[in-house]
Amino acid sequence: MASPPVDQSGWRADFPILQRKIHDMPLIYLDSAASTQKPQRVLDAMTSFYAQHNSNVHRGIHTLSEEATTAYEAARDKVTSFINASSRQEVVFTRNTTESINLLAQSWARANLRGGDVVLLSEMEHHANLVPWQLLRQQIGIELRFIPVTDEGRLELEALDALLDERVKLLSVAHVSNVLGTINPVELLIARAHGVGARVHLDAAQSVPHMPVDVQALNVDFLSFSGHKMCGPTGIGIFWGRKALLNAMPPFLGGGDMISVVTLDEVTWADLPHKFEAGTPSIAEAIGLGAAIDYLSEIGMATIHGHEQALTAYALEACAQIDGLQLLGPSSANERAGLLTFTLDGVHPHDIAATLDERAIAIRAGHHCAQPLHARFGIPASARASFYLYNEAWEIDALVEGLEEAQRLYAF
Amino acid sequence: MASPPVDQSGWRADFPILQRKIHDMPLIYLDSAASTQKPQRVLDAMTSFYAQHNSNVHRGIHTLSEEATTAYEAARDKVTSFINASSRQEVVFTRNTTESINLLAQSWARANLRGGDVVLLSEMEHHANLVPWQLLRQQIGIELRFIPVTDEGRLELEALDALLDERVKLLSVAHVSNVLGTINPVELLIARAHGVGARVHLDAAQSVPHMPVDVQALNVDFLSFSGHKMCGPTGIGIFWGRKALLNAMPPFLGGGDMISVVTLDEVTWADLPHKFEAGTPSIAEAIGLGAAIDYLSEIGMATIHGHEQALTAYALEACAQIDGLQLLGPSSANERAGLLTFTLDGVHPHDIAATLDERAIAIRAGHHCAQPLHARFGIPASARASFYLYNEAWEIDALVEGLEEAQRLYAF
Amino acid sequence: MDPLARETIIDYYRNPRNKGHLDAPTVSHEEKNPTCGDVVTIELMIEDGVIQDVRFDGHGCSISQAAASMLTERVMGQSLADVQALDKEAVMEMLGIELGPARLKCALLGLKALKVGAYGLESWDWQRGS
Amino acid sequence: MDPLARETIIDYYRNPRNKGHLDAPTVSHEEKNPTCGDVVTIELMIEDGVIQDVRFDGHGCSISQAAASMLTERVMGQSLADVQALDKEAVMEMLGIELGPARLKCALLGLKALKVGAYGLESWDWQRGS
Ligand SMILES: Cc1ncc(COP(=O)(O)O)c(C=O)c1O
Ligand SMILES: Cc1ncc(COP(=O)(O)O)c(C=O)c1O
Repeated sequence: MASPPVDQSGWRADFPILQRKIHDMPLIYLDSAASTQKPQRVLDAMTSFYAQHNSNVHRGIHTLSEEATTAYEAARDKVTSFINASSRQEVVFTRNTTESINLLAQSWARANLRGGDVVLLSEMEHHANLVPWQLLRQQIGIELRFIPVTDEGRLELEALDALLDERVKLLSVAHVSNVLGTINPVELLIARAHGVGARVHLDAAQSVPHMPVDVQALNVDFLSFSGHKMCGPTGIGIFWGRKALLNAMPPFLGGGDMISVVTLDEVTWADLPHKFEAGTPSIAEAIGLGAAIDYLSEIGMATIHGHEQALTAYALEACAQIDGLQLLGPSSANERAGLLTFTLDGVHPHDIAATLDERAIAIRAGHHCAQPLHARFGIPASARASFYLYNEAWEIDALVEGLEEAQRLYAF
Repeated sequence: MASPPVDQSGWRADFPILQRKIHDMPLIYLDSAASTQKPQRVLDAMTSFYAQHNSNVHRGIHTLSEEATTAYEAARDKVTSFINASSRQEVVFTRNTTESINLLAQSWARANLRGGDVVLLSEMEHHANLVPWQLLRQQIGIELRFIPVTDEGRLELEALDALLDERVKLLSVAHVSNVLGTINPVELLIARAHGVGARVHLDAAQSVPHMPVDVQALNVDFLSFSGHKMCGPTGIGIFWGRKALLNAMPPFLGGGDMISVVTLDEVTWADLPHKFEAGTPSIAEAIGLGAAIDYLSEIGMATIHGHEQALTAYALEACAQIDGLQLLGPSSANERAGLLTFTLDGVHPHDIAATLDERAIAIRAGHHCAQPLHARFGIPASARASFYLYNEAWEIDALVEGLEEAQRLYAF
Repeated sequence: MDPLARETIIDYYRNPRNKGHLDAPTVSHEEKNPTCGDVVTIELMIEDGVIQDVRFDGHGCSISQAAASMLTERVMGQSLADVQALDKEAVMEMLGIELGPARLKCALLGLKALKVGAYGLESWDWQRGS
Repeated sequence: MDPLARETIIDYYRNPRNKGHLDAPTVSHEEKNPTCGDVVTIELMIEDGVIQDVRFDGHGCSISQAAASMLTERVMGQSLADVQALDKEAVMEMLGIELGPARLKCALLGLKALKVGAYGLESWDWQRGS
């Protein structure tokens, strides 16, 4: 068996919830792909904002309002350098990845696409990168195409020749699959899509939190991700786009802060990024996300990715020993992000999750917001264990024991 | 001079930021109409969620996920009874009032209105209740009409005869104006609008936080408000609508959690309220709002309203003594919510706000997201002092002294 | 989970009572939980408002299948009025466990199929089981 | 705010230098801040790339008007190259105060009008004043 990865107990201590006991046992949290835990300093950043500087942002002249505005905009600067955007004006705060993709669909796509134009997705998309396009299809009659997924859980690249033609105006795919764990070959996909003149959006909900992502190096056009999946609070997400594209887009939501001049008859829009931030934004949440980015950056995204890959390799090897465990996705750790989705012959995923919960192990069971992908593999549901910087090898040992117990109890 | 209202120092102590010093003086926060301060227990509710129970909600089987789901849905129950909705399924969590009104415009109105149909607004609307309708006008060619505002800052009800006809499909107005302070006669407006078969939406951003609001007693159809204006966190708002109306509406944003069955070809929607909550919601923020509602309910909304009216009466009388102070809105406290907007002859609102800030007094200067209303009164900007439960009479005394100082410095 | 309750549930899951089909059911109704793929079909033979015979079929997690099986035993020979009185509490009592929001939907799937099949439903509240 | 700096600002606000109009300006440009209604117009008489004469007009808060007035004194007789070098720091130095995000827009309104008028601008960053 691979030797267990280095113990990172220093990081664990940063997360107060990891002191929590479930049924009198220490919590083993293996559900970070759904939402991660938060280090103390993220909670402190929000509490101290509310207890010291709280006020609405923008246009206020009093001290608190200036402090709040400065802190909110500083968080935007942190996001800007975290993904290496070329300008802070390209970074739009939303609620979550889902809202970011709806913004892309309703603003950019609705303005630029016509009936018959094609948006190219894949069979492995999260509902967040599928349903907004289905809504747009109903609204303006675009066509959706899907890159198929191979039995090993990779995108079927050979299919691109047939799928990619001049009618494709946008390719929108997951950078990392939240079910298969596959890290998709996005450089290749971006180059191919640009080759036919299409724009490219990456659903980076599972990549930005776990590995270095550089939007300029990737040469991508749009990118979406969520704060709550990267040590940040709920209620904050990011939509990033190239400035020239954002500038040409109509607004998404209307209201205060996103306008310049308003009369009863006419409106002009504020400059970027404010044009896309209508109403009072998620101020404390942006500040919390800024603190999360500081935290992740200090550790280093390459270090985090390395830690997760070591854990994944260890887990893959351990799971291979379990008879009847069917893994979804590629079998080598270096093509994968830190999550394992599987079924266990004769044991329903709910019963796996319930058995593990009795041992204080939190995993997810269900379709993980990817029903079409589950249909592709002919299963109604699956179980998923997902890792983050605070996980350690002993937790995977406990997972394996729990899975064996579930088999003993339920399989027949 | 009216005797100062009862000292409510008990409430003040609940708000940690009120210990804050600005330029070595105790903060006097008179900007609650922009965003209110938060009591300690709201901060504690969020911190303890993150430190003890944090997880994504819905469909999770492990303990944390069940705890998070239960807490999130309990917050919905609190909102339900706070506004006396007839069902928890009618309460939709959004980011803020602005998003709620965009939801109404893009889902209900876009599906139900045709070119030439009329949405009736007023001249006193916040941009949040104006720009979404201007966007919809561009998109589907509706007509917008505006109830005029009298010189005293009331809605010109005589104009309704001419404005309200069968083409009007929606009346959407502020319950309380964020600039004039006027409490609009919404019972009458609702009855009149229903009389021609129109639906009614209230922008309750400035009413729900400050007075008892009962959606069933009002007989209104839709209602919007923001958590951050009622002791709750940023990043959470409410959209309420009658169940039958919500049921018939198409979704607003697409993604996870708002679906039932998804294939690549087809989607069916989840039941209310989930149909309108796409993606990971603002979980901690909903829980924080729940704690804010508990706090406000224990004091009692009628008590809070009474306290604010006493403060307003006191402030109106004090301001009447200041030569050159021009008040916007009705001059009697009982038609008003707890805010005063004014200009000072010869002193620009920015200079008022800056002078007050040097005395640690926070007020707002500008157009308060109501440019058309300012145009109506022929002024580019104004100054606004707004009150909440934690304000006291001595703060109004300090305000008056500060205004006199601003006159001494700037007026000529 | 209480070990005894779990043992009983697993026993019903592995050795389901009343699983299968009736020759000529008066009513047959299927309910699905798209979240996890659980499926339960309830078949009823109703005479004079009384359930003379009942079967279930389906697949899914232990809770959904055991609860459906226990339910068939419980309603055998009962009147439709008795069925109407069954709710979330009754199902949790049969199972012998408390249930969180997610598993509740599994546990109540059979009850929903039974009620919709037996007398139709205008609306259904997972929190109440009626 | 530093009392001396405030006194100076209020003095420029009440007794503006170079307020008014040129007979035949080479350039005249107006900028507005819709947030608060501040307006500043800058008129320039440029010869051989040098500002021979300058006036401002406008209305608004003390910061916007005083900063515009101080700016006219500063650029009188200077070359366009000198003007290009002026930025947020220069304006704060003239005013003698630090400025938060909201008031910065007031303070830089005149500089924006001057730069757009004198040589046009592709883009404008309030954080830098250029
Ligand atoms: C009357 C009114 N409507 C709408 C809003 C917008 O609220 P939010 O910024 O929270 O969306 C406000 C607050 O600024 C308001 O006062
Ligand atoms: C790949 C992917 N895309 C989108 C989402 C949606 O994220 P959110 O719920 O934060 O909008 C998720 C997370 O659930 C995800 O894993």
